[in-house]
Amino acid sequence: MGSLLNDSLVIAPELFLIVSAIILLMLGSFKVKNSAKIVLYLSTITLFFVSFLELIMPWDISIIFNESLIENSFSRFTKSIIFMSSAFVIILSSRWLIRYDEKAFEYPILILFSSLGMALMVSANDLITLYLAIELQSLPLYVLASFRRDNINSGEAGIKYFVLGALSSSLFLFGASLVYGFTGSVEFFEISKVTSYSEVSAGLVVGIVFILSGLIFKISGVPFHMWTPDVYEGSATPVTAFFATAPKMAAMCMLVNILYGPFADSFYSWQQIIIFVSIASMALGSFAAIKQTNIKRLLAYSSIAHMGFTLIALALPLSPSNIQALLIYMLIYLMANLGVFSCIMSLEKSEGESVKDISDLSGISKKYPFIAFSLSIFMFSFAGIPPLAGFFGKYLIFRSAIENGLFLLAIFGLLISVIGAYYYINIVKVVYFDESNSSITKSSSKGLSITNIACTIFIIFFIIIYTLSPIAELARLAGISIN
Amino acid sequence: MFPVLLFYIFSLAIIASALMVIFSKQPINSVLFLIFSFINAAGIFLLAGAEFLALIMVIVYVGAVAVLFLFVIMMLDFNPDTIKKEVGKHLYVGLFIGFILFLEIILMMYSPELFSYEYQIVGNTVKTSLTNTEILGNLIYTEYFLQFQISGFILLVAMIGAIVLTLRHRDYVRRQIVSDQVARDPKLSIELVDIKLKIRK
Amino acid sequence: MLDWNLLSIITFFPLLGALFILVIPQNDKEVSKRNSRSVALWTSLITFVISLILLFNFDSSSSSYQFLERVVIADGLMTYQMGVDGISILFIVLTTFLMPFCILASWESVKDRVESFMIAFLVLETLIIGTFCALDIVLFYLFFESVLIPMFIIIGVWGGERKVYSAFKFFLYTLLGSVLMLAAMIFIYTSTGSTDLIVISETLDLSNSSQYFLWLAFFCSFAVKLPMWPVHTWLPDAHVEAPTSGSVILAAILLKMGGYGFLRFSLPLFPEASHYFAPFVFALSVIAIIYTSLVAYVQEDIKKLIAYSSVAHMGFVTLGIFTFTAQGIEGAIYQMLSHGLISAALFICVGVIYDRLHTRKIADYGGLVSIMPNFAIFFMIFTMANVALPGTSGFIGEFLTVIAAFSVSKPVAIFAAIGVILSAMYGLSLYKNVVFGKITNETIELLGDLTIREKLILFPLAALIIFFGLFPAPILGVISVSSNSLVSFLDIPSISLTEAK
Amino acid sequence: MALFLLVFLPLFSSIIVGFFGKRVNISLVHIFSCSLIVIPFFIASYFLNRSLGGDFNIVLPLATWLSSGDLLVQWSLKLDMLSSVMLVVVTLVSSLVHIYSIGYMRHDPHQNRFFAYLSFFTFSMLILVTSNNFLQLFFGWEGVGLASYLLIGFWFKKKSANSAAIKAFIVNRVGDFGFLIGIAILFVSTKSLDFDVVFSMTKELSSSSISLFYWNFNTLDVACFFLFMGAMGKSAQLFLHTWLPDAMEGPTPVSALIHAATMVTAGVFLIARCSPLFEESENILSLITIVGASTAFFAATVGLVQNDIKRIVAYSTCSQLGYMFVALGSGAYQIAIFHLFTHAFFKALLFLGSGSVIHAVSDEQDIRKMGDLYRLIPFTWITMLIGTLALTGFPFMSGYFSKDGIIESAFVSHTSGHLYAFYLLIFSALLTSFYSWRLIFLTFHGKSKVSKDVLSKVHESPKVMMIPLMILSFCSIFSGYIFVDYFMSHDFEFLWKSAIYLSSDNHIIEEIHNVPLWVKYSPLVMMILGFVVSFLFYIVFPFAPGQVSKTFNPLYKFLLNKWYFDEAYEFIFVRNIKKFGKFLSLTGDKKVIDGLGPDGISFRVLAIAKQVGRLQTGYVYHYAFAMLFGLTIFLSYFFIKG
Amino acid sequence: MVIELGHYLVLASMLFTIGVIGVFLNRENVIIILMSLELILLSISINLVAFSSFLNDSSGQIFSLFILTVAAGEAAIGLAILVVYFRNVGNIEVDQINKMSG
Repeated sequence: MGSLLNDSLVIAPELFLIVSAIILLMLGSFKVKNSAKIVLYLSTITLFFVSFLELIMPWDISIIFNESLIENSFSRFTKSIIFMSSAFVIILSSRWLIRYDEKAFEYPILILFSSLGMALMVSANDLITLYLAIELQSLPLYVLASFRRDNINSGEAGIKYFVLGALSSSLFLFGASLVYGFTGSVEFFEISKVTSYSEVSAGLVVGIVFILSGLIFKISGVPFHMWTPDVYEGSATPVTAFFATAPKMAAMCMLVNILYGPFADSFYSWQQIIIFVSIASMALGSFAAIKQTNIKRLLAYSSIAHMGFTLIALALPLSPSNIQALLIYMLIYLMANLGVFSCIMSLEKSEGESVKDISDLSGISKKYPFIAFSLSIFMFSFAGIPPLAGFFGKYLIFRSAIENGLFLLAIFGLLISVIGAYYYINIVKVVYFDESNSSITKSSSKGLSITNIACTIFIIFFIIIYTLSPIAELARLAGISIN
Repeated sequence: MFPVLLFYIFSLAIIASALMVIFSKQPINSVLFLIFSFINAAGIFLLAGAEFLALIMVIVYVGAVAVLFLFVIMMLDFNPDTIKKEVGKHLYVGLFIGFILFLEIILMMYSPELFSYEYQIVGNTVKTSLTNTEILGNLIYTEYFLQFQISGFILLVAMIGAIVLTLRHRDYVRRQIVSDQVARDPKLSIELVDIKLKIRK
Repeated sequence: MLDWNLLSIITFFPLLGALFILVIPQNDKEVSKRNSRSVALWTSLITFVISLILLFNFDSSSSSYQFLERVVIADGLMTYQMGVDGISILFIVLTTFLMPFCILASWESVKDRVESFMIAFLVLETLIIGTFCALDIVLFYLFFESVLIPMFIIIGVWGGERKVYSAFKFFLYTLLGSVLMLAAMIFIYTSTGSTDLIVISETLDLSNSSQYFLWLAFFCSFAVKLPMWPVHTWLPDAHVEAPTSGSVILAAILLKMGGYGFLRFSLPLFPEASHYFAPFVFALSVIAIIYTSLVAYVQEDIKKLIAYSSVAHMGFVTLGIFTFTAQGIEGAIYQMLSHGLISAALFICVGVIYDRLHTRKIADYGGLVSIMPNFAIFFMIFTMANVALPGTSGFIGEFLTVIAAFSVSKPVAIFAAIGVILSAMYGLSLYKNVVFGKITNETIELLGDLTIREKLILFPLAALIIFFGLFPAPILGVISVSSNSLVSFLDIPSISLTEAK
Repeated sequence: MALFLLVFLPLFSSIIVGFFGKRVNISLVHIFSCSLIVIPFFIASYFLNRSLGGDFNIVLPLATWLSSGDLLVQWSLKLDMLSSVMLVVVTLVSSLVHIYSIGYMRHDPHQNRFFAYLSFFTFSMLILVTSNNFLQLFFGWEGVGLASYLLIGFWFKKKSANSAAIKAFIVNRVGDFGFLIGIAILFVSTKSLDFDVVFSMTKELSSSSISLFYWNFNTLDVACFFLFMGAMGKSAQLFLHTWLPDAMEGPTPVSALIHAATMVTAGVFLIARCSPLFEESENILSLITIVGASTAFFAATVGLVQNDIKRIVAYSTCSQLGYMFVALGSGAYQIAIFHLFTHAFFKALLFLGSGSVIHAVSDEQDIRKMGDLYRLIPFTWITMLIGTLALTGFPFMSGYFSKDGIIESAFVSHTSGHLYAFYLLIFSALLTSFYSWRLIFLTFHGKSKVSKDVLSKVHESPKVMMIPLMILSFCSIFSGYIFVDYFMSHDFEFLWKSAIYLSSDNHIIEEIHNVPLWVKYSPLVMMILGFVVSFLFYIVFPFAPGQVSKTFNPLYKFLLNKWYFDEAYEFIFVRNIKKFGKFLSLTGDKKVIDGLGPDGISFRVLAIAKQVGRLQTGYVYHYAFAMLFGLTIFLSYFFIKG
Repeated sequence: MVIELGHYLVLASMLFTIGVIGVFLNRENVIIILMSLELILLSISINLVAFSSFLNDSSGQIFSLFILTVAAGEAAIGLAILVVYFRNVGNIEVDQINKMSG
């Protein structure tokens, strides 16, 4: 049992998270006065603390729980980012949540559990753990999607998300069963051993295709993206903010883990799929977003397109710099998304209703110059205009692609990013050029403002931050630690 | 010979009832067919030597999940007759794609490696003297300890989720508050009012 | 030479001013407007002074980069490498010189969101100067492309009726051009392992076919920016809708970034490809000169006319650059600088009358000379400079490029020289219709002549245009060493009489 | 220093008057600007005197203008025989026009602007004639073009004046285009633009060839051709002449100064200046001869039927310029310059005289509405008469010497086409005489057709206008007689050695003294014939012109419409350029480039976006289907790939 | 004659296909979709068990066991969402779930 203790120490941050989630659940259930608020704050603190813990934990590789989990600098780094963005999402949600239902203490708890699932996804080292982690992450998301119980759209979002999510899990499972059958093991090390000394069998390829289909659903890559716009639109805005951030990061890292882990030797089998999904996602995300009037739908398509860009880095042979590019791109994407959502949530229609349509934002630059400014900055960053962070993300990604000789993919991505720029700057246009819509008021809280400012600074001064802070180094280490 | 026969019987029953699940008009029937297919699947599991799973299958699926389905169908008072069935051309496209998918899975899986094992099912499952249940039990509490815990959390989350979504205190539903009832004062409860009647001419 | 980081100072000083405006308390609307205007003006003036210091410390007898600064940043992502040579320094001075005028030109015409406007302008200045200083491809791209943001905002917020269309066209068109350049830059990085231009120019060794592709990728960006025919259509729209000072910056400086790009990147990095594609560029340039002149001739909108004439003038720039001769390159640079002054002046002139009459239709004007004689004089000088009358700076550039073109390809030069006739056609008919003729619009009679502020803007420009038309030596002296070294690097034997035999 | 002052005083005057003239008393402006022109005239006279006294050459370098690569151009002033003659002509006529304008423009509110323009013009012209290299010449060349543009359009409210100004500038620019190309050819071939260097390389030029549009030409011929094209534009030679008559929309002093005496002769000056080049290029010389003769003939025929007093004089100018070009083409450069010299005086006289007439009859310019004015404005009548006599070549008047010299030189020249020129010129002399006298008769004699109220206001011009007329009359009468030897005598040919180059086999100056008698007297006969016909037509039989014009109606129409040049240009160029521009703007830019480019792409993108949006039906089964469809596609890919 | 692995796999594949078809061919009510999902999970379990016994390796069965557990939780959540939706809309027709599209 000594080894169990050792193993537990390695995942101390997750254990801390579990323990506090349970304590907070109790706290909420016992209906102390203002329990919901307390849970909210404590869970934020917990997440930040856990995020910090991940950073200070030893970063050397450790394989624990009978090779069920693997901890290395990659998982540490990404988990830290995941926890942090979850924490930010809770900060963003707090105002909305307390207004919506003072007693809804379950909301942060669900986020905590979901984050736990994500953490496990990132460090899962066998198919069973991975499956369970995915489910642990997804189930709270299904619930959160339909969290606004009296809202039709929310319910619809929940149903769609659930049905399609369950279907995707099934696909993953079917693939997992085939992989198990054709390699004889569910453990990643065993699988990669089998694939490294024998030819990739057809059955294994089918398995990989199924698994990939299930996982690409999580990052909403085309053609498994269909849930995204509807779920984004239907869910409450803070929930959408959550969907757009941490789960995407977790799913992407999980893809990295699984593709470069057990399936590293079948690279040439899955590369084609990733390239296809990448191209299709970039194209569809960019095109479909153009006609959107709902801001959350637009962000949904935008995230589809961004996942397409990120997948470019995944379509390349494993190298630390590619992984670094991917991580940095995701980090920038997360920050910009958080920023955008903080902007949107700082505004509301006069009836206490949250901002829905893009046209609701018209002319806010006159009344709320800072929100308008930061929103525009995020949009320009999404569009990849220098000197904002988004440009560097794209630059790194495309540099990796070109270094590996995928010229056409890179050029396609660059060209499609111009189309994407169209709808991003369209928002800038609405914000800055259009006549002001007087019914919009500000409903900012401290948390929202802080998040907004933090994200804005990060996006504008990314190159300085990147130079001075250890982010680059951490991402590089993370890249190296993948095999 | 006998197991093979059984296998075919079970399989046929599963397939048939599965088809009925998705094509029957009444959800109730669907659930019942679902239960039937689960039971047959349990038989298949038995043939494959997974006794524990076969029993759990019956207990969990039939005893819990299917009952839950039934419960919800009863609770949600909807009339299936009003639902128009309009499948039309989509049916054939859908079936075609489904068929292609099926064919591809089958054809791809029939790769040489798979059949090089040449195992017979019966009698090969257990090497040690331990029963199937014992093996699984050992594994779950040792090797798969972590996964076991995670699945616990999943159930916890499912519980929280179900409660969050469905438990609600509606204002228009009156609840009994005993202390309030006890503290009632008749003087404050009843007011006497004189009513003047006016008769119209 | 001064040993502090003069280039960084000059680049980021305007940004400092922008920050300063940001922190000005905005309690009183009017006061804060006034404050932000004067802060912007002073910032730009000081920047100009710094740029003069830079110019005086510049050693024009050396063709190497001067005032070098180098910091490797962001984990080798790029290097912060700044430096100037004879080609770039004058663009910096031009930028810093024109900025105060832009701010003065928008002194009264911009009434709405003055603070943001000034901030946008100062940011723009930083980015433009950065573009001309950057000696690292990524850094260059960073500055080059960032310019889109403030410019987009300037056109979109303070622009005319069709501002949205124009702003989008401008933004997306230039972005589309640039992304291909980005791909090419990345490719260069992957093949040399460095983004440092100096290192690259030493180590870049490409096969001809890859040179061709890279050259085309760079060309896409610069051709759109310059703009060359047929990717010029964003320019008239952007010009027409932009506010006066936006048009000034756009025409006077932003366009030059394309020509500068050719000189800084396309030629030195891909000499073979440049030679290979020179006929293609010539063809486009000649088409630009003739085609856009004809189009300009039939425009009914003053700004559009001037915008099209800019395209035609930029045709001379590309023509000159791709002759690979000293006269051609110097002429092209001279043409860019002088067009910077002339188009700035013309747009300011248009702004002057637009502020009074709020229309850009040529037909709405007429007979201004009797009401605004001073304006008429200035406008005449600028029109004549635009027509490239000898004695104005416009002539020098065109003359040098035509001569250079003639030494390379005679038909090209002859067709380009037809531009001389056409520019007179549109230039003079514009002048006639606006300044001469009967007063068709009664409101014109109520207009006042130039205010002191306007005179203060126009006089230096006119003086410089004439001065540099008569004595181009100060400019050519700065340019010549660098351009000569570029020419000798490109190493094309100039066609002389002896060879013609 | 004197040379410097000579050139730059007018500029100074122009700037001062232009910027500060509004603020001071107008008479101060008059005195200031006139005196700053008169002083240069005296300096110029001094220089001419020196030049006539012997070989007098100065090159005064001022500053470097342009230095780029191997191109080096200096600002410098050159003085030799050619330029000193030109200086005198320019400054004299300019001074007189300045003075005349004081009276003529008395009532104009923008006088200071006018004087500024005039002075600026003078400056440009001086720069032009004193330049020592092609580029500076081009500078002056364009400067006078600009001044001409400004002055023609001086009455800016007149639409026709504006159009005329633009026409003048643009037609000139067509010539300038050629000039520029010529300069480019010379520079590319000789690596210099200085006259001396370029001229010293004539041999190399004539022995090299240049390829244009896949044709090989002799470099010298091509260079000369393009230079001549420039000269054609400035000097209103056939095909590029259309601007000159229209330029009469400007104030009359302007016509006298620019469009008679100085600017239009710049082309003549250019070719004379480039004589070392042209002299070696026989093809171009004959081209010049032919074009010149055709111009002379054409303009004379058109002059026959014009009714606008100034237009008649303008066509006459055009015609006389043709004469000068014939002289140039024949190789008799001095004679061309001589005609330029005399023509400047009598043509300025005619213009200023007609200005005086116009002034007298309340700005009426149609000679059909005049008549019998000699009684009312006798002084003007006399000056006009002198001008006419000089123009038609009345013996011993100035025109007599120079014009006869040209006709003779055309006869003796060796360039091909010289006889064509000779006969045309002889015939043109007849026409010249006819239309000149027609002008006099219709204006001053016959029945008065002036309306009553105008008639009552007819008056002689003020003194300030009369004095220039007197001086010009004097010059018109005597300049020929006095200067003929310097220009046409073999004895003084040495004066021109450094300015004009004559090839070794060019002995035209000697040869013209040995022409047959009939050649010598034919111009005179023609002149008398013209006078007689004119007298018959307009004094004896006043109905005859109408009869003739009816009889030869098509011809009359043809002439009246100036051979339909304007119409043809309008039809061929102006309208088509506009149409083409519109086409390029609307179809080319909007439809094709924008339509295929940004607008088209964005339209496509939006259409695609709409289609893509329709994929998102909102039905969960479609979503599921999409997922499985994607999965099936992936599987099929591997299935097919194997 | 023996039961070969192929038998199981074909059975599972057929079941899987039926389940999948049930998901996207269903226009009637959502509950059927949920049941179809259960069928798919069943097919996976069959796969795993079959492989497990052929490979003589228990992890397949363990996997199947966990799937069973999760499926129960999943069903609970799914039905809860369904109930929420039904309370708002009043029916659970698949055709009607398209308030959001584009």
